[in-house]
Amino acid sequence: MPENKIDFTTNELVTALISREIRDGDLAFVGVGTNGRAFTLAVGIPLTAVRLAQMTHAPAASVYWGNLLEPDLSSMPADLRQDSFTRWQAAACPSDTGVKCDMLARRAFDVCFDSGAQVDRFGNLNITAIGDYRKPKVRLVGCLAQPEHFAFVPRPIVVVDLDRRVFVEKVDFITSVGHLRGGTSRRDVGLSEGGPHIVVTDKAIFDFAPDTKAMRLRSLHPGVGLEEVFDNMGFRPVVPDEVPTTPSPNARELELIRQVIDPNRVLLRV
Amino acid sequence: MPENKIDFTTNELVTALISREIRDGDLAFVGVGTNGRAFTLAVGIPLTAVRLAQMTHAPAASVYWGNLLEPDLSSMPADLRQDSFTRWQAAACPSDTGVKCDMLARRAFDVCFDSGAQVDRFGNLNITAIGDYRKPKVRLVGCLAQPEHFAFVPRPIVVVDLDRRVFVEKVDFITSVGHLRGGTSRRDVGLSEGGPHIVVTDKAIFDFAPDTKAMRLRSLHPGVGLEEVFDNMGFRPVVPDEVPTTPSPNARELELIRQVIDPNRVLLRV
Amino acid sequence: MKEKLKNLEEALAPISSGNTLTIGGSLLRRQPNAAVRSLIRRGVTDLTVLTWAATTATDMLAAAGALRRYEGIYTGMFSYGLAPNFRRAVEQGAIEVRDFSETAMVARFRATTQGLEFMPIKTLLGSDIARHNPEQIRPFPCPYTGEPLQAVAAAKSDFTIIHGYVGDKYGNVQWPIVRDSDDIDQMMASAAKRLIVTVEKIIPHEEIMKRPTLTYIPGNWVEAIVEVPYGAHPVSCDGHYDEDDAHLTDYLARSKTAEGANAYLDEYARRPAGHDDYIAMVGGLSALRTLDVQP
Amino acid sequence: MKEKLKNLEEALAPISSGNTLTIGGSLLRRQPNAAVRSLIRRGVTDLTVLTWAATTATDMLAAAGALRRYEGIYTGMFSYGLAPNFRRAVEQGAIEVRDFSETAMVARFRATTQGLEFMPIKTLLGSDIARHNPEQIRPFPCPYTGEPLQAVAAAKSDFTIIHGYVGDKYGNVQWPIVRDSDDIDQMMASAAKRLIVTVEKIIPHEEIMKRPTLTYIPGNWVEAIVEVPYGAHPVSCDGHYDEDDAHLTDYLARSKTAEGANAYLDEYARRPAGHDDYIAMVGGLSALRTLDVQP
Repeated sequence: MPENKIDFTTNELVTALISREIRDGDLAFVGVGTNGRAFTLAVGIPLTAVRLAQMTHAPAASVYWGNLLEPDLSSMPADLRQDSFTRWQAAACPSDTGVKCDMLARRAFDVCFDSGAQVDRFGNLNITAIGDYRKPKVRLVGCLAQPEHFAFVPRPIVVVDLDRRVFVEKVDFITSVGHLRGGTSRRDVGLSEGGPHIVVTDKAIFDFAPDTKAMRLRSLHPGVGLEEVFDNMGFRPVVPDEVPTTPSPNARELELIRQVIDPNRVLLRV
Repeated sequence: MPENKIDFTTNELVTALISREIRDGDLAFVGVGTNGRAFTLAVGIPLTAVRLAQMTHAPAASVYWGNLLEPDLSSMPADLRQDSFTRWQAAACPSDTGVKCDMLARRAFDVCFDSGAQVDRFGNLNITAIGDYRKPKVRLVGCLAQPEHFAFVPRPIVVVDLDRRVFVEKVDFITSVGHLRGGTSRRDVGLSEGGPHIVVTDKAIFDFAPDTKAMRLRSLHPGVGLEEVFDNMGFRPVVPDEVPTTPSPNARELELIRQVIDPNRVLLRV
Repeated sequence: MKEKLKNLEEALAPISSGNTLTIGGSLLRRQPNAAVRSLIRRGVTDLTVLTWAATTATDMLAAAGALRRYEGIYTGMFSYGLAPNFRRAVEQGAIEVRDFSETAMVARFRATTQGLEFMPIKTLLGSDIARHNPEQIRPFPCPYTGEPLQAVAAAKSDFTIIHGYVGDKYGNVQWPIVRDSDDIDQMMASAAKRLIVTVEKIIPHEEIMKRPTLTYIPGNWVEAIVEVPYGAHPVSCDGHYDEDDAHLTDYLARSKTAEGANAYLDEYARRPAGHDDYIAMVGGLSALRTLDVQP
Repeated sequence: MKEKLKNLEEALAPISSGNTLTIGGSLLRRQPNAAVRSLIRRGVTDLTVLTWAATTATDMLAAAGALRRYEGIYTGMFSYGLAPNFRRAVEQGAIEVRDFSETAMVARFRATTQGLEFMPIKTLLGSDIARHNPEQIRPFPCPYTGEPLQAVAAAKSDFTIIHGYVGDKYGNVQWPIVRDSDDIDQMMASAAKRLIVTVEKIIPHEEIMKRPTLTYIPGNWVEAIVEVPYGAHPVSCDGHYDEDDAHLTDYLARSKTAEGANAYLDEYARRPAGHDDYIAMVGGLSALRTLDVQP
């Protein structure tokens, strides 16, 4: 995310915002991510945010990452090589990743972080294929546990950059069922309450209208206008009468992010 | 079992007989048993028999005992204290006994050994309760994995002493479904082929008639007459025209049992 | 991480009469006997208990008249024979019993672990276990083959009590590399609604973090952890100490009558003020250390 | 116990074109790449492949045109981006793809492990994963609550290939205490019909017997075990060696075109006579040892 005019980056802004969404005792699922900007969105921002929450208001918040339950966020791996992950200290490293799947299915998580190639008006997510599923324009990675996240985790947080190709009217393939076709449609197919809680982007934060379950603008980042948001979306979100500005990180949050959690800008690099 | 007139005990006779039922590569389930004669029947005879098979014709036969897969039968625990079991060396000690349950259910075993308080004409077994289930005359141990044995293992071997209270017309409680009510009744409730293969006692060996699935006399132990068998059973088994004598152990089998496998008469003590 | 270290009475305080408890351990290993003695001392009764291969913990609850209903795969005394008090109570019709085979009980804990109301099995087709329990073992057809299957009901309990080896103050419990794994403690833990773990020893969190693959009960699943040395006595904790043969023999002898068993409970469960008192009663730590095995 | 030690070609000999294979490993860890190169060398094709988080093994099979159908949770190159050859083949419609979520794939292997035709899940209600796969994800009602569930079909394959850490000649495979467990290799092994395991090192059976709790694949489940040092190269074997960044970067660069990928396979899979030749090609053991990590 580009630097803002004010003295924090957009990455820092959304990291602080997400950290305030984390409650004490929350167990958050963080994916293993890929590289570059995708890594920042899927791994860098979430890990930094949870660590920030631990250091401010939620000391008992914790993370499931890879197959590590409660890895030590005070000493994160310095690189993405296997051995750095292998030796990352944690409270538990269960015998297989089925343990994590079961914890998801029995709703043992509170929060999860998801990114994707497409997200639509009702928060359905696509990480599988763009175009026709049988002969796609772009074949993506598949599914991972993202369907589980939306099916079972009470407060999924979607982290993506605002982009017209990403924010589409209807995803080409529903990997993860969000609020499906809105209204009660999610419950009607048998899923429990839940679905995506907020959508965090580089320009604005969204949530979902309680009745229609359509994506709703929750706040605009400092310096971002409505038109800039609309220009970068393939559909028009619900816009409340008053749209507040995304609250800025405070000095202590910025200090912790910059000096303690990510001093070498590994997590929030790009 | 009492000594016979000839130069082997009945325990040795049936141990050798069972060992010849073990085929090379067989995986046999042996229970953890209790003490005294019950230990000999459930644990002592089976372990000795499999070890004898390993040393004669079935080097690749092996055992699942407790939660040990392929424990080293060449150095069996000398006593029944926990630490002797804990330290018994084995090829594998899975993380929980669910692994064994799954192996049973996917028919990974070839043979198992079962003992019980009652067995009936069709080989149904009771280890749960004598009398009315809700207010039993004798409450027994429950079920363990004995229902699984009869449901899933191709060749269960029942090891019990011949006794009118044990061999009953109909068990008070079907813990393990044998051939149910005979004929095709076992298949009719949805169970696969299988059910008890042979019943090994201190006086005779039984199998089951292929058509009616009723218990059938297969052989009489040396010196045992038909009447002695009938007197000790609550029902009349099928008796073929010719009833052979249970084959005696040979010199090598006796030598291995006595000098190598169970020199201190721990396994075949009573 | 949240500190979950409590003393035994605090940890067990939420448990009250009428609750359903899952009790860990198997045969003469890791029965949470100290916790059970504490419940008996407090007079908790009318319990429903779910177990794996149960011995002392369940038999003492039966002796105390605290068992209303039992669901499990086995209750006995392993190499010591049948469970005298459980047997007596069942034969008197005082305990409602539901038997399950191992596959069935495993399926029940797996169902809860996986957030489902049931698991499919085909073990109990035709058995009286199923015939006597149509509420918890229901026939249904395989959605693929149509063949008859049985849906066993998820294991649901208010509390789960497990005795583990060592753990930290955050509730992370680890097993030793050499152990006897013939139980389903981990499965019970993952299926627990409110999980209370007693351990032989609390060790530093830093020690736990060095070998996270040995954590079989993550602190995240735990409500309270309690250090209770010799917490399984008179049975064993594999890798820590062996069963106390003399004590078990005495227990069985006295349990020949209900009065004898009651006197035993008075002496060892009701009268001691707590586990420390109990240890003193059985000869103190020096006596118990004679049961220790090589780690 | 039965000796199951074979060389790689002997062990893989029963696999033929048209088979269904389960392939172990996850992301850049323990992909059975040596085994896959051997299959490509032999020209085995028309395969159906079941995987967990797939990278090199599956992508090389796609590059070789050997994949007819794929069922898995992920195919990519982890921190290196998308899987170029798999992606190209799928976009050309050359591979029949069935996607599953993690819970669904776990359920499929558990079903086979438990001798059942399906496992119930409720993960994929409403998703296009289910909509596109009515054969393997079927709706059915919970026998207890009537709520909608999905029955996912058991994972069935002709062969399962896993790359493990160390094992003995009887096929017992052990994991190290410090490891990355983010995979389902053990589950795949328990569900296997015919299981072929390559390991970094064959160790004496006596060593295995000392710590039986570390055996995650018992020899009893195994058809053949093969010693293949650096058998996962160019990806890592956690606790043994790290991924080969230079080789992976080269692989991805050459995989930008089908021709480039084919030339890569000629050089590293088809032309070498076997794994020893491959090791020589990539610089010999001395070069590979620079990837080693502290055990």
